[in-house]
Amino acid sequence: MNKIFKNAAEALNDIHDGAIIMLGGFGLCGIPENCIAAMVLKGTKELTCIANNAGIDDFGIGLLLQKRQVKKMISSYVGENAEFERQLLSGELEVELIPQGTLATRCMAAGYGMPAIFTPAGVGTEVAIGKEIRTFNNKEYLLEYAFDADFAFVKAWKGDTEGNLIYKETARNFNPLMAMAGKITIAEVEELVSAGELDANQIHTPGIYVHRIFKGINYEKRIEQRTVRARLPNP
Amino acid sequence: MNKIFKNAAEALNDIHDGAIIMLGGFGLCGIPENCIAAMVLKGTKELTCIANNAGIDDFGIGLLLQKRQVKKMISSYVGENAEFERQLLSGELEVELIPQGTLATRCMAAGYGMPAIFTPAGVGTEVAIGKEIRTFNNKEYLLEYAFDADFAFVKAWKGDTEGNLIYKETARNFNPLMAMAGKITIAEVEELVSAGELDANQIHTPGIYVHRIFKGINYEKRIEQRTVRARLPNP
Amino acid sequence: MLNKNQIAQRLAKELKDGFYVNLGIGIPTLVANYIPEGIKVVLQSENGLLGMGAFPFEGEEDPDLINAGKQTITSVPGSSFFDSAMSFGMIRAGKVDLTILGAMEVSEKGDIANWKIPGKMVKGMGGAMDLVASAKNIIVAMMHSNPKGESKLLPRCVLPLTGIGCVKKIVTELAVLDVTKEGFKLLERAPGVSVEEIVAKTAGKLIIEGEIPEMEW
Amino acid sequence: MLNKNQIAQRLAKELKDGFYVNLGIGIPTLVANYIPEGIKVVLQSENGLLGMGAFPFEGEEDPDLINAGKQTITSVPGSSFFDSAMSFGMIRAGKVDLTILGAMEVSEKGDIANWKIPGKMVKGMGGAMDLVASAKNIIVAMMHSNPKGESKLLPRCVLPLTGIGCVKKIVTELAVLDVTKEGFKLLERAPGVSVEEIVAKTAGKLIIEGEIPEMEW
Repeated sequence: MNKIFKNAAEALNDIHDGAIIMLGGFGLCGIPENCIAAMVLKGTKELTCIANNAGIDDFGIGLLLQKRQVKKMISSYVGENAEFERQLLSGELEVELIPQGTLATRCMAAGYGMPAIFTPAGVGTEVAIGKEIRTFNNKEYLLEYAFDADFAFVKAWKGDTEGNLIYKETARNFNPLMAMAGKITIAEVEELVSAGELDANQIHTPGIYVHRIFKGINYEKRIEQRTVRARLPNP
Repeated sequence: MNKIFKNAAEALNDIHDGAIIMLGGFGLCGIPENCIAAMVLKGTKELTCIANNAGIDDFGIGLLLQKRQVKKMISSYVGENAEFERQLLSGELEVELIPQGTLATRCMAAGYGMPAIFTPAGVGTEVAIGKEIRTFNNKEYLLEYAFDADFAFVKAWKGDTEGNLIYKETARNFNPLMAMAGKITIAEVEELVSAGELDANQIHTPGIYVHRIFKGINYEKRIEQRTVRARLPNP
Repeated sequence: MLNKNQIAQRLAKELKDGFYVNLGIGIPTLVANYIPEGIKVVLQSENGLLGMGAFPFEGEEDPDLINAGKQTITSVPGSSFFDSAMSFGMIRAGKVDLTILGAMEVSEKGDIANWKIPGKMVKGMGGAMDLVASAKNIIVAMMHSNPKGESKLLPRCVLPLTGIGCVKKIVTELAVLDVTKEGFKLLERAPGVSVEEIVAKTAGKLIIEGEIPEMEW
Repeated sequence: MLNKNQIAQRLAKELKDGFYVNLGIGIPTLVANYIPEGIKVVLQSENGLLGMGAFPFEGEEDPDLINAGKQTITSVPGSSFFDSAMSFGMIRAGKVDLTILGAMEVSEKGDIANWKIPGKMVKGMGGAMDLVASAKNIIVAMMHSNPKGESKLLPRCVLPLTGIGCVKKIVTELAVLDVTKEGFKLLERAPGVSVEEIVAKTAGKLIIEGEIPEMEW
């Protein structure tokens, strides 16, 4: 059993046109930068991407959009980039917008072997159109189905040779959920260590969910909204 | 906002006869020893206890059974003790046996605001009697409801003044799930530290789920099945 | 008439000690600057953080630590990080005591519209639909009228809905209103603003009982 | 006829490199002692551990580290701990490659009964119903007959069921059998055991095609 791959190109070798892919991250935070770059090089097309956001013009999933590799986006919030908007308005790109909690929970459902879940998000709105509504304790819920993804690309802070993963701060976001949900889960990590070096009590994603792992390089970790406060001058 | 209580007696002060209580632990591992001892002293009666097991004759929930404080047990595996069996056969005690994964997931559902979940466990068995069955992708699932518990007693390894909890090894088990599920969650911990002393990246139960916390004392941590291997003699 | 910071200041009066609070983008974010003394609240950021702190000092930005508005932030002592399923789990389970968010329209039934303008580029609902469908206590912070001068407090929403029957209270530059079964109930008016002005600018059913006091904070 | 350790040894031949495996109480537990060389498997304990190791050395027992049988154990390097919902989540999602468990009865349709004897004290199903309903590959390890000498391989189960149509293979002290749509298909016989003896001791439909080889390991 060897889960270790040399790099993104090797780990993504068998991804086919038309694949359904999940990509971790929130905005540009915690995104699988190496996997995205390798996909751009590889040129795989007609992808369905499940990701909370669609990146910006020149980073993140925006890079795949630039190359017109994406057929459909399933996201909760998109459109931080002009190319996305152009493709959407011209009909080149399909977009399915779903509530963020629904997106997260449909990933978790897949990882936990639950075919569907109930959530109140979207009841009474256009999100509910065509969906089954059910009342529990006088509150209405929508029935939402688990995702079915061929691949999940996730980015972790640390990983070990067994595929165990630890994320950093809010870069965790959708990553552990998508790691559980992918039929084949590919993890890129900033630090790759031997089995036993991570604290078994503090693993965020157990290795059973991770099929391939590699040490990523050249992390840019671009910041979308740099907000700071001024330092008070020394007295 | 003060979540800190002096001890179990103080933290359990308002628990009433007839309450529905969740108790963390698997076997005798990770059980809320201090809370159980305080309940015995307090003598609260007619309890419904949701716990994976029912303890042994003279430890764990067995202590509450001895004092006939329990009206009903909801568990996956019981009967490691004679008093339990006596009360069950005499009709003094009601027992609802449910699959272990169903027990865990019904706790999680409560903590995640999901009114019900689907699981294949029990399909075709007596567990399915009277339950709604639904087919997804040619597989049958039972609809199981989220638990509704008045109190949850959980035991953690470390906790802080914000109610954040970290569990140790397999003493985690049902504790984080019940912590999320209780309307009022009471956590007992081996080590209680100030806010900021635990690694925010490594919290198992965020403090939002914990209403009361105290430092437990005199942990016995009894072992149910002591299994060991012999040391090889020195060469 | 209040400015945005004053609206935030009035909103801050709704905070109670021990509250877990989710603050939306815009005016709601400013509420964090006016937390009353002696009161402790914990801010939840739905991208996976309890215990959100202030913006970082310049040079200390951490790309792995952002809020739901994708801004660099800090975390306070006693904070915790978690995944998005747990984050929306605690929201759905009603563990977050108060949610304050902006809106484009609110109806007298408490419906809210704040995610989509037909004919314009649609960016998505993000976490707004989850928040409004789940939170037990939702306060809307917004201007009383839209840029065209039309009331945003309507008999029913015209824009696509984000959620139904969920808004409990509204704070605008003119007034504080409860959403009741009978309609918008005027509770307070901004300093120097007359009841007549509020009546004129509120399209939905407005209930006025007795003397309406000026806001205080 | 095999003894319990030999049954475990035969079962171990079903392991493949990289498998995640859940071993039930009894004979299945013994399989861990016979993992073939050059093969790496990771043992899952449904109380919240991936990477279960051997029993601890005397004096090194850790009450916070037990298996699903409540026995003190150790964990191997690269292991991970998690809660019971995630544990059964990975089981339900089919992430565990192989589950080996004991049974009181198995039917020719692959139904299994192993949790309850009417009239006797009922201890509960524990995680057995979750495991048999979810695992993609379930092998039963058991004696061919019960203590009364009655076959445990039946046309249909008499005891209350644990799960339906789930058992893929059975290893007993006499034989290895596949559960097929047509019934129990005899694959191997224990050294020195005749096909006739297996026929005599199997109450459910038994399929015998060609020469039946003796087991090897």
